Amino acid sequence: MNIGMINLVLLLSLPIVAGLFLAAIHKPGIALKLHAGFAFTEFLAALGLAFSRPEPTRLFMVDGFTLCLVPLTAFILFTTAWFSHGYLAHDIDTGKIQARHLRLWHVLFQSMALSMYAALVSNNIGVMWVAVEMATLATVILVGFYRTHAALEAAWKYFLLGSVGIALALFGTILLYFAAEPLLGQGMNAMTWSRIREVSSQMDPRLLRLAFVFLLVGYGTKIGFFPLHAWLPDAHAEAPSPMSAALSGLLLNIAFFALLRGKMVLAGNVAAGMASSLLILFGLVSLIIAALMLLRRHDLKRLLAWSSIEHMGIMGVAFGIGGPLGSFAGLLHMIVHSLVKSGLFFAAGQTIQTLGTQKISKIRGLSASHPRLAILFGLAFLAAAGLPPFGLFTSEITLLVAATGKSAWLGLALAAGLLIAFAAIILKLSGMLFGEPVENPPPTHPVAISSVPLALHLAIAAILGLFVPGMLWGFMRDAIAMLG
Amino acid sequence: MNGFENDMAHTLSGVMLLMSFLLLYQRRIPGLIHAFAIQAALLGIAVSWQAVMQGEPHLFITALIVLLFKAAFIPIALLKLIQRLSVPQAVEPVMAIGRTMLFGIILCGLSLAVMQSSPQASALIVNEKLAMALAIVLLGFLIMIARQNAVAQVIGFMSIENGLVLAAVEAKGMPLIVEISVAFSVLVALAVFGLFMFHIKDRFDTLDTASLENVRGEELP
Amino acid sequence: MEISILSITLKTLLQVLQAFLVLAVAPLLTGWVRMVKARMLGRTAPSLFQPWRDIFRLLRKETIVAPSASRLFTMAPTIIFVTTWIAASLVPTVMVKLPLAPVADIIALIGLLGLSRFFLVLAGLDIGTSFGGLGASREAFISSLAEPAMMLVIFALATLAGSTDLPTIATYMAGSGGMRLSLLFAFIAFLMVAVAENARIPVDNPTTHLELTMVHEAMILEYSGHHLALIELAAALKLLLYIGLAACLFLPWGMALPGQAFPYGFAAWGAKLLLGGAALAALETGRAKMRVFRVPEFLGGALLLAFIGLLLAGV
Amino acid sequence: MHLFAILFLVFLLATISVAALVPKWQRAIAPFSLATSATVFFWMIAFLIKDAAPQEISFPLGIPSIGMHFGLDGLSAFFLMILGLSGTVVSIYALSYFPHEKEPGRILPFFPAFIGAMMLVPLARDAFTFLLAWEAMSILSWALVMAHHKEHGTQHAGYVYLLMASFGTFCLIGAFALLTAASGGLSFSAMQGAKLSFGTASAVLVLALAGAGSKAGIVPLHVWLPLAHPAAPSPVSALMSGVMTKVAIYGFLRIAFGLLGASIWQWGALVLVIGAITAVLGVLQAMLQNDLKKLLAYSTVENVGLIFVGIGLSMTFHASGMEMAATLAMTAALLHAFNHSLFKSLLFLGAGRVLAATGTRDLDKLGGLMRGMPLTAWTFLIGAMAISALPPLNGFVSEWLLLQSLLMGPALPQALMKILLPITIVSVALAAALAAATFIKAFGITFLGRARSPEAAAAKEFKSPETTAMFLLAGLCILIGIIPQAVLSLISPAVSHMTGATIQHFAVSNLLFLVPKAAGSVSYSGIILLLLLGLGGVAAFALLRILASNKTRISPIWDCGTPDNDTLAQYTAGSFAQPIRRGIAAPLFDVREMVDMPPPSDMGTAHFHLHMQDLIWNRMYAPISPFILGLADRLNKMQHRPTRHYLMFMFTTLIILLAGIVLWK
Repeated sequence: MNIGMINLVLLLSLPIVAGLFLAAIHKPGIALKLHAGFAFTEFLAALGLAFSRPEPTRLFMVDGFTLCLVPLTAFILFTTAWFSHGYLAHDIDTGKIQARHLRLWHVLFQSMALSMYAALVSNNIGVMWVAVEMATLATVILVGFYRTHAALEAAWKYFLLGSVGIALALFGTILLYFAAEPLLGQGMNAMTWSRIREVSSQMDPRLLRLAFVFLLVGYGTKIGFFPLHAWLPDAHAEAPSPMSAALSGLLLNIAFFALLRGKMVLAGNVAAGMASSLLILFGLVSLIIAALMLLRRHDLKRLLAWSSIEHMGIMGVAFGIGGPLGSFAGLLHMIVHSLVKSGLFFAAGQTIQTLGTQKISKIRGLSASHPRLAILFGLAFLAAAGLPPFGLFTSEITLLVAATGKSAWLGLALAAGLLIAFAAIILKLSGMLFGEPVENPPPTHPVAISSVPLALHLAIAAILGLFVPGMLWGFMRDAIAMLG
Repeated sequence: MNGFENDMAHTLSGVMLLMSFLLLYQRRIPGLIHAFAIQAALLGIAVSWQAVMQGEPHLFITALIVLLFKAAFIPIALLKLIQRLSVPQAVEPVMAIGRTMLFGIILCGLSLAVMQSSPQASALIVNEKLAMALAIVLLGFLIMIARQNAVAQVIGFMSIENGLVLAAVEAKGMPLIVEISVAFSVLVALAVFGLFMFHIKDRFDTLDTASLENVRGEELP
Repeated sequence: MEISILSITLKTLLQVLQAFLVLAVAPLLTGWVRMVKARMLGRTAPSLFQPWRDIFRLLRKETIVAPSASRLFTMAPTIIFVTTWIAASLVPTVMVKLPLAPVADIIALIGLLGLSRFFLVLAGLDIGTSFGGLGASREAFISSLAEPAMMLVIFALATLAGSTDLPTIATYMAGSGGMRLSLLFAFIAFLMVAVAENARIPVDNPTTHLELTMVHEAMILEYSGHHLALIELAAALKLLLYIGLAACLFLPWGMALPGQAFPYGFAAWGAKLLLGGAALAALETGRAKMRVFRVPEFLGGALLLAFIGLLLAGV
Repeated sequence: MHLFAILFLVFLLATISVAALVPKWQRAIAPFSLATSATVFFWMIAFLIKDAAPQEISFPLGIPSIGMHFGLDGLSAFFLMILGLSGTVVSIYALSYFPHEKEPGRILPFFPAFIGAMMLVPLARDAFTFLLAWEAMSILSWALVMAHHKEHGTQHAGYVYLLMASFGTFCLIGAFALLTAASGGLSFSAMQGAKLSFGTASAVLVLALAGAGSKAGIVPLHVWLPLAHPAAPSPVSALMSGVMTKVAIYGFLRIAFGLLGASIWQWGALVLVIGAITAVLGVLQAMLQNDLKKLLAYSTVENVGLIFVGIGLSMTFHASGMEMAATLAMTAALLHAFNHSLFKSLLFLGAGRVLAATGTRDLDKLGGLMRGMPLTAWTFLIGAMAISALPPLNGFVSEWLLLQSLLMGPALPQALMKILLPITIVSVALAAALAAATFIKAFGITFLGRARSPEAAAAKEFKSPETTAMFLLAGLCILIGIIPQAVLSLISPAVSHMTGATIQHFAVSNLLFLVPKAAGSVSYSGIILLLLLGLGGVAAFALLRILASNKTRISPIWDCGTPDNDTLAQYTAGSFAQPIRRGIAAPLFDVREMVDMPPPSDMGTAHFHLHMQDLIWNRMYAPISPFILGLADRLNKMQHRPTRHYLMFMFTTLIILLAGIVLWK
């Protein structure tokens, strides 16, 4: 067992240990701190994985694409845990959640973490599906955690749509097996992703197309592509903010990751063309519709949720275009969007607790009333709007160049979508940051949320916009080569 | 694998598809539940048949789960739920039954067409089975959207799952089926649990899903 | 340029002479116009030297300044006078090539006049009276139409002559220029602009103080004494400049080319001034002043003619 | 390596903003940006005078497979020189301006970074770096515009600005993307060799014109400019109007000449026409403004139009093989760009002082400031004269050069140009004349006459770095006006980079005379002209001494015998503009004036109604927002549906895709 394997085992077992351990801790203060500590150890394990990775097995594999996302996921889970320290404490103070439910929270949170890690390191399309399904289950309950009528309803909607999506993805997975089985023989080989990819050029393109359609509609529901997106705004708006952050920043990525594993299989096949076209189509439609919908949002968290749909659309186009530029843009966008969007939800959570409202019309003049919060809040929004120096700027420019290179009309449509989205985000941001502040009742309990997680996210997003470290670039190159 | 074994599997799938149509046809909730139970039982038999045919004993576990959980436990639980709520037992069809049936037939045609378009040299029959599984999945989906009733929706969902399990067991030698079906059962359980939670906890007096959708979007400013 | 002290001194002297020549002649020209006008109306004409007398009278008088006047108000007359004077002395009169011709071409000349007007209009605004503002506003309006028209005339000429250098144009016109349709249009436009720029009937009336019709006079209402003298002198210089410009640009015959003796030049220049003045007087006698808001049509006409001239010149 | 040091400086400038977070260090911001800007300025002067060889450098940053490339050549250095100079002067102004700003925390962090970002643009040598700097420049200036966020209209201004900036950036991205698609690289050196079809190249040019032009303020993409420039704090307005528009012009030149080679005359014609329209509409709008800073902003639009006229001419000449004319036109354009950066900064700084002293930019509340603020007034006057293109100041020189290059137009072979040139000439002449009228109004109404409000009457000024900055600029306006030849050697490296020649190739200007074309053809000497004016002044003074009585008496206003002591009886900004509004602007702005007179016996007041609309805004921009919002509203209905419908969406999607598979070949 080499070090890589130890890292992998650690990564997958730590959440279990943490979940079991935290299930036994009754005191919220300690539990919240411990939770952050556990998340940090997971992050360390994930980092370790980046430095020494195990040999692929039939169940697990760590490649460049995995490593683009594993440390990121672990990092965001860690910062989310850090953020929830202050956030949930305030929720307990104000009675929005009960202290005894915190144990459930931690268990579910860790099982979500586990399933996400499992999905990322899986080398088996079945395991990956199970992992994504588990993640869905855990998050459904977390989304409904406030148990208000709205929250339960959002959770139910999420559950229903997500389950159907998951079911369709399973059908796609089975079809993939069907396509691989004649070449790789019955049994585990035909479900081992790395093996499937090796023989993909000889697979029946029609069966692959069919499989991809199911994967696209299935995982696409979890990604939030329009018109499969309906659960997403509700779930993000009603979930506790740390959960919204994890949903937008991580879970969507995981679903995208699963879909892209499918696309990588197709990359070597003549069916690749259809996969690319469909991704571009879904991406573009999602982008443009979400951009328009952003204009009419009145709720801060729904705004952010729609912005996630928009960004997923951008990634869809990027990965659909593919090639060195397109895939790079997609990967960078994926990474930075996770950081920025989860950061934005941190900022939103803090704002909502401070002002006691999540209605955009009630948030005004933040830069005058809460200057320190406003700086980070504004920066996060600007980052999400794709302004420099944050990484989304880099990825969007690269993408636009790649898109225009493919077809000038595609570039034009993309630019139109991006411009509308930009207009909407800035319109809302400007109203929230500037002008005379609205008189909101002061919070009944002090809000003690650390700004460090958000600042960290923004700093990394900014660095990635200007400089992609050599190691990450190495991982990305692997992934780009596979994405085709 | 000889002809008879295939024919048997084929027949079972065919009957399951028929049950899907029956599900579409039901106007009353108990009827719906009964039809589903039968479909689940048929699935259990089909899985067992595959277990025998492929010589894969672990498939029996799947069969057992299907039979116990879906063909027995869930239908009973649902029937109890309905009795306790004593709500009107009619399914509120959003789409006229006849039209739904017609649409279902089109869906069957579509699944056949999709599968025919991929004639893998070795496995024409497999394709046909897959087509039936796909048709069951699509019909389950159709139930979910054509009936505005929470029980009907859950049953539609479970019917989708039946199709999936059928497809999975028919894939020769597909590993992890057990794990997948267990995972799926959890989903189903959660669905039923969700139903209970909503309808018993809040004492709704109807199963019309419209009551689940008060807070559909966001409030205006 | 030859570096010889003698030639430099000679040239400087020549230029200084030219400057004082135009200064001396300008009020006489104004007097001449008034004389001809009076004759045409059947009145007894004032002396040719009356403008000079007026100027000296004003110089001797006490200067009155309003309390709200700023430094600009007292400086403006000098600036207006000096710029107009310099501009006027840069226009070739008796000979084509003045020593200082390379300093300013015709565009720069128009620029100098613009500078003078800039201060004139500002002076009109300075005291803060309604009449001053009225005059300033109208003057700004008139000049913003007249200047483009003037520029087009210049371009029409320059396109033909290949340069905006005054001697070059004059030489060209005296030589191969001759009659061209484009020049006719340009000339008419030039005359219209000249009338407007000099505040003459039918655009403005230099002798009126009727409130609603004043333009130029309204701006200088508050001036008196030596301020007014300078402004009157500048107005006279401007008239001379325009008639001189017309003579130099459109009717350069008789001017002394480089190397030629210039007695004939003198005669030709004098004749042209007399003729121009008489023509102006005739025009002013024959026509009535138009309403202020008819002026854009008038100047628009000039602009159009100049434009046609330019089109014809370019093709 | 020089370039590296410059980059380091610029980087320092861009990151010093962190210091502004520490209150104690805030005071160091302005001196720091002063020092760095001045260093860049002198460095660039040295670079340009030496006509040093271009330099390039690249770093493994940005997009990893491409990296970030930087470079310095004549064109970049010239614009960096402008940036350095304005940065220096505005920083001097800021030394005493920032301390009395209400919320310095909203300006200080962004101020040096803004200068730094602008400096980065000319240094960029690949599309990514260029766009990064460009967008950073936009966003930082937006932050600065939002500094006075509570003032009415600022939010709208900032929003429109950022949107238009973003639009421009997208256009530029499109231009670069097309170039990249043809050349396979994002770096400028790769793009230069790209083989483009006429259609693609023209698309690139139009996109570049729209992208850079929207930032520069060409009509009809200028709408943000008169909103945003005035809303910013005055030193920032000075930077935005004075130099950010120049950076935009640099961007256009870099693409049109540097990357495309400006090889097609139709492009020049397009730029020429747009420039002419911009100049006339800009100045007309300026004339009609009652807000001092808005007036200045619109005048920026006009000047940008003039610069684009020069560029368009140069492109046309260049494409037609007329190198001398192309060089002359480009020299005129660049000189005007430089000049405009000087006098527009000067005017905005002056407006800033007026605003600070009186609290208003409304011309109808100003007046008579020459008494209380003579230093500001005189420097402002010089700026106003320079921008009105009056000799012997610098504005005249550049317009003179522009007219001289226009005069070479008849030699162009294209038939279209025969009609475009006269139109351009009319436009340029009209713009120049109207500019003079506009600045008479700006200066006259603000500084002359009697105070129209108590604040204006009480306005005072003190000597401070602010006046120093304004004197510096005014001095430069005069200096360049009288010896423009000195600046030519700074412009030549930039011009030769584009047209392959400098005007010194064709005719040698000496210390006294500016000779733009062949020797002996036409010349201008600002210094002798100034000398003559001085001599004439001395002569006049002497004559007055000898001949005049020189007795002066202060006495009440005469005003034709009907003096009105009410200061409101003075001409206002609106009434000053009335003849032009009626006579020239009426059809373009749908001007309608109505007077409600009371009935004959009624002693009540009469009311004057002025109806005026910006047709460009109302026809082009105003409909966009309802259209998009209408679309959004229609889509929004999808939000409020039962879950079943959402399932139906999924189902339909799936069915359509399956059907698609069946039909897929």
